[in-house]
Amino acid sequence: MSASNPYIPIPVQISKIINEVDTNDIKTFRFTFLNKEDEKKFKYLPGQFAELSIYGKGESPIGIASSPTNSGYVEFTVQRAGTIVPGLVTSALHDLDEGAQIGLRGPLGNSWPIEYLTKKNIVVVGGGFAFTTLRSLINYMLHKDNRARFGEITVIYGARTPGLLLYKDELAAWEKRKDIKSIITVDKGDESWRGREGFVPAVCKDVAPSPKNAVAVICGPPIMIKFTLPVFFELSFSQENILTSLEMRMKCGIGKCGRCNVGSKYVCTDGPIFSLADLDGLPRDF
Amino acid sequence: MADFKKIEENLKKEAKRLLEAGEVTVVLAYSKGFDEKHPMPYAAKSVADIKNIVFNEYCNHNMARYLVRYPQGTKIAVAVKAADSRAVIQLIQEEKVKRENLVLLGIPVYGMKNSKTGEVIDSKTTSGLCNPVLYDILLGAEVHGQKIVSPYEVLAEYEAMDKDARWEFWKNQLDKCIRCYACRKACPMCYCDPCFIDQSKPRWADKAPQSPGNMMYHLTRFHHLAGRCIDCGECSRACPVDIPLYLFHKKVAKECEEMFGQAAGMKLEDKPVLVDFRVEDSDKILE
Amino acid sequence: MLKKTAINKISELAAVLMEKGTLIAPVKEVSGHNFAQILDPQKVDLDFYNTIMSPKSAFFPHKEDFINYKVGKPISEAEPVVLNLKPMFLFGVRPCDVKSFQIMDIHFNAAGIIDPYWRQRREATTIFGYAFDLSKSVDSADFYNTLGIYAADPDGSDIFMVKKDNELLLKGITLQGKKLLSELTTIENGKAADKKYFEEYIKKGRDYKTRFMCLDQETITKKLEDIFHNTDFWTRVSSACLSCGVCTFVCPTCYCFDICDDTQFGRGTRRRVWDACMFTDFTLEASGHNPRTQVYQRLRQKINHKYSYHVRKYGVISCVGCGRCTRYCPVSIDIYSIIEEAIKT
Amino acid sequence: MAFEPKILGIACNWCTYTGADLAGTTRLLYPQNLRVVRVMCSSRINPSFIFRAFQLGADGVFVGGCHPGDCHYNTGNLYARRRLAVTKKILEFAGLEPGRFRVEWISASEGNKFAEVVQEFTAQIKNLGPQTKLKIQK
Repeated sequence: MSASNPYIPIPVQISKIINEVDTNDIKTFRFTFLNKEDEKKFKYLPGQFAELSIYGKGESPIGIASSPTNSGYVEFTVQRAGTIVPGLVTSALHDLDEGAQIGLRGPLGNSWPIEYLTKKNIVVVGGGFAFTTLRSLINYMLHKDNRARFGEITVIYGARTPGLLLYKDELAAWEKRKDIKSIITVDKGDESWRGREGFVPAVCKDVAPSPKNAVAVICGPPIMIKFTLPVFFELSFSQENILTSLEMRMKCGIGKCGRCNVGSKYVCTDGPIFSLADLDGLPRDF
Repeated sequence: MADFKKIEENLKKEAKRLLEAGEVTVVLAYSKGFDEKHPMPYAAKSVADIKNIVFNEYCNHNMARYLVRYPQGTKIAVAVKAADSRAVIQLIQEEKVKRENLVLLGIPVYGMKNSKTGEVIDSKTTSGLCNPVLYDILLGAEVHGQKIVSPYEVLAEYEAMDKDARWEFWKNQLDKCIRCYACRKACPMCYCDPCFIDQSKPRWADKAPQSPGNMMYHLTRFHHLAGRCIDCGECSRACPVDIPLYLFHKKVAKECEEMFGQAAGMKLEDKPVLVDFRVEDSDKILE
Repeated sequence: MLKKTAINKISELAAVLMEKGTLIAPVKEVSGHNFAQILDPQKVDLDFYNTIMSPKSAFFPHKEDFINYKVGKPISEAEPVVLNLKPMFLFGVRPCDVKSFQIMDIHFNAAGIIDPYWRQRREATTIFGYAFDLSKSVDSADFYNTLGIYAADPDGSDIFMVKKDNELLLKGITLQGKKLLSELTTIENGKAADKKYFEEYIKKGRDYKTRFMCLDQETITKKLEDIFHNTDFWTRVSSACLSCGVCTFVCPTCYCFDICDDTQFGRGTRRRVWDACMFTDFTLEASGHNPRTQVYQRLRQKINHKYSYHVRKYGVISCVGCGRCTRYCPVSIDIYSIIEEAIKT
Repeated sequence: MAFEPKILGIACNWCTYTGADLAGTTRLLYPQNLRVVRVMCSSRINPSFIFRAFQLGADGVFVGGCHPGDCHYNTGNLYARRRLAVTKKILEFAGLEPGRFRVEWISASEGNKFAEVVQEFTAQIKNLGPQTKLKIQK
């Protein structure tokens, strides 16, 4: 039945848990599929998300953090939610150990428009915890089979403190590569921090990526987005060439339950990726 | 029947005066709905709005419900019938609104009707009161000599029931509930955010409308309104499936009045009975 | 094909249908009529204006179980709920409500991913539409004429029923309906006079007037888009709104739902439950962010969803003018008046 | 098999729970039907706890607190007294047998009283039989 029923999750197993940050509330979970045919069907592109499902707790929509080029597993980076509303699923997930089984429903939503990005220079701007699907995109583009399809890749990634940067090993690896320009910044460094300090919008201004044949992919907390967009407008990026990922409360993930709409678009099926030009036609209701 | 036309005129007159003088920023009253029998709660914010104000025998809504929607400090004039004025007093006791920010336009009235059934509701709700308990301006002559129905008279039938029959009665009634939460939203005393039933930790009841969850929701709600329900009956009138919630609230109100010697929303200086105590409270109440 | 039966013998027809499958028909409850699964054929009662709750629950029940699971057991032991439907007969649906199924079909049964539960139920069901009683006065809340629906429209029904004095005329509309009607051998065939009555009744249905305004789909959609940011307007029309869920729960075209896990004694069920865009926590995210905290935002969402977003997404207004939301609103908020006012703004 | 009721006891940390301890250390016998949950004060008890207990299958609910005037927090049990009185009335009007819910003040030195009350209450619940009204059917 699960093959035809979009509400029934497929079983996956936690094969690895990586503690990402020094506050211990963000972990990356690597899942392997219990059934081989499920793995074959789970074809996704960077930017898509899936519903992590724990019976008795509920479901939670999380962006896929691994790249489709990583075969055999899929990764999600999850923050333990719950300062205001207790995040039942995310806390339960954080309490699980390697080897535990959970449900997975997906892949859902649209992806970063790979076709559109092909042959373009890509400027990836990320802030804090929202870096997950961007990491998926970067790893996808950096894969040896894909790298040639894209132009220059610039990554500007910031977090509040060095301890809060995600995927530290990968960040270090990118620094060493020649085919990606990676700029990592923190709001406030500590004694061991040798990198940049400063807010993401200021760093963007400083780096001033050229809008020529370029697309900016921006993901981060609302306040970062608010101050970063003007920078890119100033650099004369057009609305079509600024992409972002939206967040809304979701339940079904397949455009049926009716809660994640922004105007006539459902974030779960028409999004979560929108260009600013798409959003311009929609009411400001998010 | 009360002189509804006269009250409406006075209501408009006072609303106009208050808004013109800038004494209040909003007047909470009633306006015409889609037909005669269905007036709506209305917030008049300017003199131009005043022409829309109406008052007739179907204006049952408890306007005190809307007070907590405005930011603290907003100067509000509110039209209050007997039960509504008690709700205002109760809200003042609970420090949700301040007396000095309110102008109470008292409406002495009897013969109000339920727009769904057309029946006169005096005997069922409004505690047998016709005149507002607290007001600044009275919009009509005080009602005297009306046959006073004891507020708790309707309960006798249910109190006399055998406990098993009463259980059956409430189970059948509460099983009808579709969990639209109109009762709590219509209630002037239900202002918690979030409501206990919406909490996910702890989760008190299923979200689906099923017997146990419905029971949990309603029993707890009856409890939360103990000594606070002012018997306006809005919960029952708001209910799309006509659950007589007012009966249970009345019973709890009656018990509270008997045990603690104080009815809800009658005096400004009172404290709600469940956030208060007397050392000399008798242990008998627990028997 | 046209058949007929005496209204006081409706229980016999009900009994036949119950033998063939599941019968869902209006029954009288304390507070009014409602659709319910019939267990006792005597309970079917056609003496109603319209039901309190819409018949959508026949296809989209208030709670729909997805999976039964046990806490702490491997996920592979969870059992998806299988519907195993018998043929269903949805009896006595008013034309405006019949129309609502077509609108809901687009959402659940045609666009994007198909909802398996809706589809299975819908495919198993034969709909018996039932014309409004033209001799009775129309309820002041109704406005289905505005949405192009008339009191005796057989469109969308498999079998359409019309009341003729003390008789009920049944006509097969679709192939499925005609086939079923031919199988109902216990009721007699209609005469020529009945046929004429039936045809005339349907024509006369056009003169049975509810509230009406000239509503152009494109105009209202555009208008609502234009006044989206007119906070004054939305605050004004929502000033009475209590933000309860009555309007959405009684509505035949509201389909928003929540998915929740109910666990009891180590066993649980994941199910979907109706939800309402009027509830404060409808869009509350786990991060604490809520894009619609104000009452006016939620009422705006509801009205825009029905009259604007739905048109943009599916090309049709998601409202049939049955008047339930207006009738059962505790504070008599009238969606018709709001649309009327929006056009004038 | 004889009916063995499940009884939830909610006891305040300072008096009744200590009283129960005393009953235990002085080897007083009382029925094992009582399952005790300790709270810091009888006023900690949310009435929903009691409704929930009945829903989850308790045949009786017993609440124990300090004697009025002896509350560790001065006034907690005075609030609790009013609140629990209302709870009792609500259960009663809903149609539940009134004998299924009981509140007693038992001090830390009243091990005897604790044992007696539990014996008495258990016998009473046995008399009333299983609680089926609020209990959620599996």
